[in-house]
Amino acid sequence: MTEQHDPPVHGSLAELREHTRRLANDLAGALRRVSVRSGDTTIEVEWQEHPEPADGHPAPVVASAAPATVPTDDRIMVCSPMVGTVYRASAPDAAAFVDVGDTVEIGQTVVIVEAMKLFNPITAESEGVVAEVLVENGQSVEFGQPLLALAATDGAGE
Amino acid sequence: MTEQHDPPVHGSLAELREHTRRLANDLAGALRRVSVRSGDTTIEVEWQEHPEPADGHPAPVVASAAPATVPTDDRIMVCSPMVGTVYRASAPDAAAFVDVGDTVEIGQTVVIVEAMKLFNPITAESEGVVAEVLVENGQSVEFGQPLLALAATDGAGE
Amino acid sequence: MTVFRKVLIANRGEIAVRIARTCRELGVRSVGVYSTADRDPRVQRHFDEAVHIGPPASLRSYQNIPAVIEAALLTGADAIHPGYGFLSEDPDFAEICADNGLTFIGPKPRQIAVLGDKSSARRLMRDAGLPLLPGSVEPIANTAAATTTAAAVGYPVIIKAVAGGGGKGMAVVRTPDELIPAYTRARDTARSVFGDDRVYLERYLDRARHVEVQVLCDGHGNGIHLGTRDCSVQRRHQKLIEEGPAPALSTTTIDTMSDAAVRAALAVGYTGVGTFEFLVDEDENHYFMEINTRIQVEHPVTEAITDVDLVREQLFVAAGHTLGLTQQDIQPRGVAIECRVNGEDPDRDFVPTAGTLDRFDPPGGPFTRVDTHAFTGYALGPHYDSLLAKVIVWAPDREQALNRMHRALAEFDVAGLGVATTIPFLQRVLADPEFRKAAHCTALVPRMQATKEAGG
Amino acid sequence: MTVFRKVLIANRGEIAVRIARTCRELGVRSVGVYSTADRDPRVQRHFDEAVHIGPPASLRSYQNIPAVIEAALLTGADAIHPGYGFLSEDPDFAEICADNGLTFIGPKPRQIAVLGDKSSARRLMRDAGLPLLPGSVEPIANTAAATTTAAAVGYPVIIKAVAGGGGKGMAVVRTPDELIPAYTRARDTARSVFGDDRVYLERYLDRARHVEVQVLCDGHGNGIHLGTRDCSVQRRHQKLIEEGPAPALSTTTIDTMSDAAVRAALAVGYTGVGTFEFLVDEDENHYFMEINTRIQVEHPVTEAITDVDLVREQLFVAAGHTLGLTQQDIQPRGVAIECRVNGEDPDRDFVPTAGTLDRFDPPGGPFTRVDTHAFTGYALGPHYDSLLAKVIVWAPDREQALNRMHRALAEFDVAGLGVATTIPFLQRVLADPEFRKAAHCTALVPRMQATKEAGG
Repeated sequence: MTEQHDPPVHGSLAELREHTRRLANDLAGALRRVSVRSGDTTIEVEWQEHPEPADGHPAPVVASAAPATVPTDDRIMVCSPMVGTVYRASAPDAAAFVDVGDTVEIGQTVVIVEAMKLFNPITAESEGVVAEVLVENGQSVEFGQPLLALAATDGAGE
Repeated sequence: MTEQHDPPVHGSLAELREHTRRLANDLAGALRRVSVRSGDTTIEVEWQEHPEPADGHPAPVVASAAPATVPTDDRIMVCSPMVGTVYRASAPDAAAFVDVGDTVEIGQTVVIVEAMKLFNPITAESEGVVAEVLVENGQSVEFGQPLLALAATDGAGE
Repeated sequence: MTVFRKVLIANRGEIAVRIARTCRELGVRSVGVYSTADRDPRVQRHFDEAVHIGPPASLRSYQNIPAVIEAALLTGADAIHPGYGFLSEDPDFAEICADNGLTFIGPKPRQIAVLGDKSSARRLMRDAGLPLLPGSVEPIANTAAATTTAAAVGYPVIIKAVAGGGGKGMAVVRTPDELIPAYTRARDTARSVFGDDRVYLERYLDRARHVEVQVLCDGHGNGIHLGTRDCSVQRRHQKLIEEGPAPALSTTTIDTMSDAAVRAALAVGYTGVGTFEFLVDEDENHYFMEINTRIQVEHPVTEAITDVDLVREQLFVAAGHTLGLTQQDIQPRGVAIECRVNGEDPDRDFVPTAGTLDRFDPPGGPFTRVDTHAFTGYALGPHYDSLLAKVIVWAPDREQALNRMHRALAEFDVAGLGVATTIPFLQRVLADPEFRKAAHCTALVPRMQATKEAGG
Repeated sequence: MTVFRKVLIANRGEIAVRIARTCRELGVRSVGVYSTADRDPRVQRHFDEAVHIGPPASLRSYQNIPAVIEAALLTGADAIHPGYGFLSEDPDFAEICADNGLTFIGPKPRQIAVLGDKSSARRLMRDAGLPLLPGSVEPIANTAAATTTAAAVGYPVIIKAVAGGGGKGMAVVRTPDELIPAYTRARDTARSVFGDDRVYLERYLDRARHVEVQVLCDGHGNGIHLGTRDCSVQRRHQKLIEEGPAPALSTTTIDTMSDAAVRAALAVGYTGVGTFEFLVDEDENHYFMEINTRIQVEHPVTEAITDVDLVREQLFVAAGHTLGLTQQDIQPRGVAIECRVNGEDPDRDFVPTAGTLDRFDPPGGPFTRVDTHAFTGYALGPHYDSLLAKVIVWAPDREQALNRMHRALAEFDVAGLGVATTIPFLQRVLADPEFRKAAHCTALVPRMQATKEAGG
């Protein structure tokens, strides 16, 4: 903070920049604009109007219920409605309910989540093509955890 | 950070920056814009519209020393450099050192502040006309408390 | 002395943080659970891991047994601490924990069931020698029985739901002509609220103190008490201020109640921490009311006067250890007071408020403890009870403790758009002459509110 | 029992808040003073009124006697509490207080003067029966005397300034050929730093603990001790962690030191709180070092194990009351530990850091106390010492206390651009095997720093 630790600055633009930096850091309060001119050299800085809180924590989100289907960008996430264990097939040796590239329809079972020995079929709430499978067979999932990403089929977005 | 540790500033830009910093930090209240120009060197600073934290506390200002003279708007404040008791005259039956409308010169005693039985003459550091007397005879004052407001005389601003 | 490897805390708010603290001090890993409403990571920082178990509605998250059990199993927890409220007094939950190989940190399911049922609890405790208020031990079967019993015990009487709690389903009857309508209404209410229309009837005390005894029993037949607490400062059966030991009672009364509580707990084979609630009248007659089979909100009062970490003791006892403390080790010193700082507006009949806390600077300094999950930037939401922080102070005597609490609340800075707290009301209670001389009873807060409304 | 009407607190930071708390609890009005650097009104909220006394430089504000005295007179204070540091051990200030009709809360000016001078303090304490390290009681007049004395006490020896403190002006000499240059340098340093070139010389102990005894005396010839504290965890004579009672010492040693300290205090007519510092070697021989004639940073350790509010006792004794406590009342229980959380960067040789605290969430919960003047949004500046907060925990035994402190520091969330704290280093000390078994001495921190630099 003390002046004597500041490095020496030379040259008109570098000097101007260094002076601008020091000045901005020395001033209290939220700055909006700083302009420094010396001869025909000018530096202008403007800050955004509403800075984010400095701690970087996101504002808490108060969601009202568990979305089973969450659109993200152009992909639709199928999320787990409960804590449990995911099974991608109806039996250890059976084929997976769905795989990448499959087209799913509304109401179609995409995985099973087991909780307290109950097997709960998780069904798609929109139609689409499986773009990514985000869980492995036997994996634990939390409430709200994404299971599959679907890409909208033509017209599914309408 | 205290005045006595600050290195002397030389050269027009460094000097201007240092004056800008001191000025901004010395001023009370939330600033909106400060502009300082000397010859072809200019510094301008603007603050954001709502610099106060939400709780209403002003951002702490790191002032570098006790300003004995603080300009506010177009008035110049003469402030107390110590905790003590103000006397406006040299004796109970004497005339006040200055009154509203009087013109004061640099170095002229405007009040006395008594601390620990020592009578300290407080002198004007700029010339001007007494616009307002902000303390009463015998009043207690804190460090930095405004005593008088001076209006700049013609040419005093240059 | 090993306890558990990993404990899941099936709760939220200050009590979840409280339990996590003791876990960390014991080297036990903690698993927090949270609903979508509580997903701020700053709340989760007290836990070693945390599982998102459901949406804000507590029935689908904190009271959702499958979600809690699954979270425990998936994280490899070996025990579940239920805190207070939510699943803490649910015998089915305790049973399901056991079925899944998880230790429920609390009494056995059977004890929770029989002691949670007020009718069976009263019978058991009467048989164990605790004095009951004059009234019916068994449910009142019909209006004729109601009339006979009320006449025998004498008016005023109070009708209570066997399955009740928190003041719901209670009715005070002052004259015989009010009895039958009140009885009928009480059964109707009990049926709709608790799904159980059994009610009982007992003498109503107009000027009574709420005094409770903290007990602690292991699974090996050892039990002690940890002194008394007075919780008479209540608003609609919600405690606002608690203190220990109970003031203005003779040592004889305190000792009699405390010893009787331990004897009764041991007689029914109770394990863990438990609270025996009594009503005490102006002549220091005391009457057993009910047992809380879990850690209480106000447990720090007891911790401050006895030097015992009650959550630590809970964990050890639940892990099967023999009590390390004897009755001789418990020598309560001084006076402790707890104030509950709720996010409620005392000027608008204690309506819960919500908003983000722009400032949250809790008190500190000598002999001052704060238990809270909040912090500057915390979003107080509308989903759960509004307890924001508990402030607990200790001092050598009651007057110093009251002055210390006044100081602590005065420096507690909570501010946020739309947020109000109970602090101003708590300060009014602390300044009340009747409260200061410990001459108050459960009628204190209603009297203060009436005074305020009357323009006081 | 009346104390004062209004007390001016001639200090800043956590100790000013600490003193204001006890004032408020006693119904004594408090006057804070602040420099321009401390003018944030949120710091001032703990005081009933506050006076702006000067610019940031402490010589012109907190150490500015006229400003402090004037502030007391103008606000109508009847006493001044000096806290620690600043004017607290300045006999002139104590004298000027008296001259202006203000009670200085501390010993008499004469006591401060003779006990602050290490030479006269050593002579007085030797006469009062306290053991001194082999060495010179009187200042060493010349190089010949230095050589003779060093040879007599045996190497290594340490040269200290009579007017010294805080580790300044000390030099350890291990061999005779280093003696004369070190002696000359020490006198030069002492002259330039303290304006007093007197030095003395004593045996240097390589493996010593720093153990101190807290005493409390009234103005009527009554005095007690309040147990011991170990402050061996030091970096360049700055204490980082303190605990009480001093661990790994026999009861005999503790009792001998404590009783001797009280006897010596009474022998010199001491009044108020005072701390007798000793060095204790591996054979539990103990040697008197110096007396601190003021409240100590680490006083909460003693408060936690004795239940005594030391600032309250200071006020009562300063107001002329007879001690309300007898030695019999002091029965230290359990173990208390204090960690000093400084705004310093342990990775950059503890350089002080500065910046605004975007987050400041202190720990809480069972048996945990925090003393701090900081809060979220506080601007930590470069002007004063960097103590941000003191965390004090209590537990029935040392292991639990260490675990509790580890937990408390783990949950202490301090963040701000450019701000670092000593928390990570404190956690390293808490985990150090030597420290955990209380086998450490004042060489602990230098050893840990050397280990770290060696790539450990």
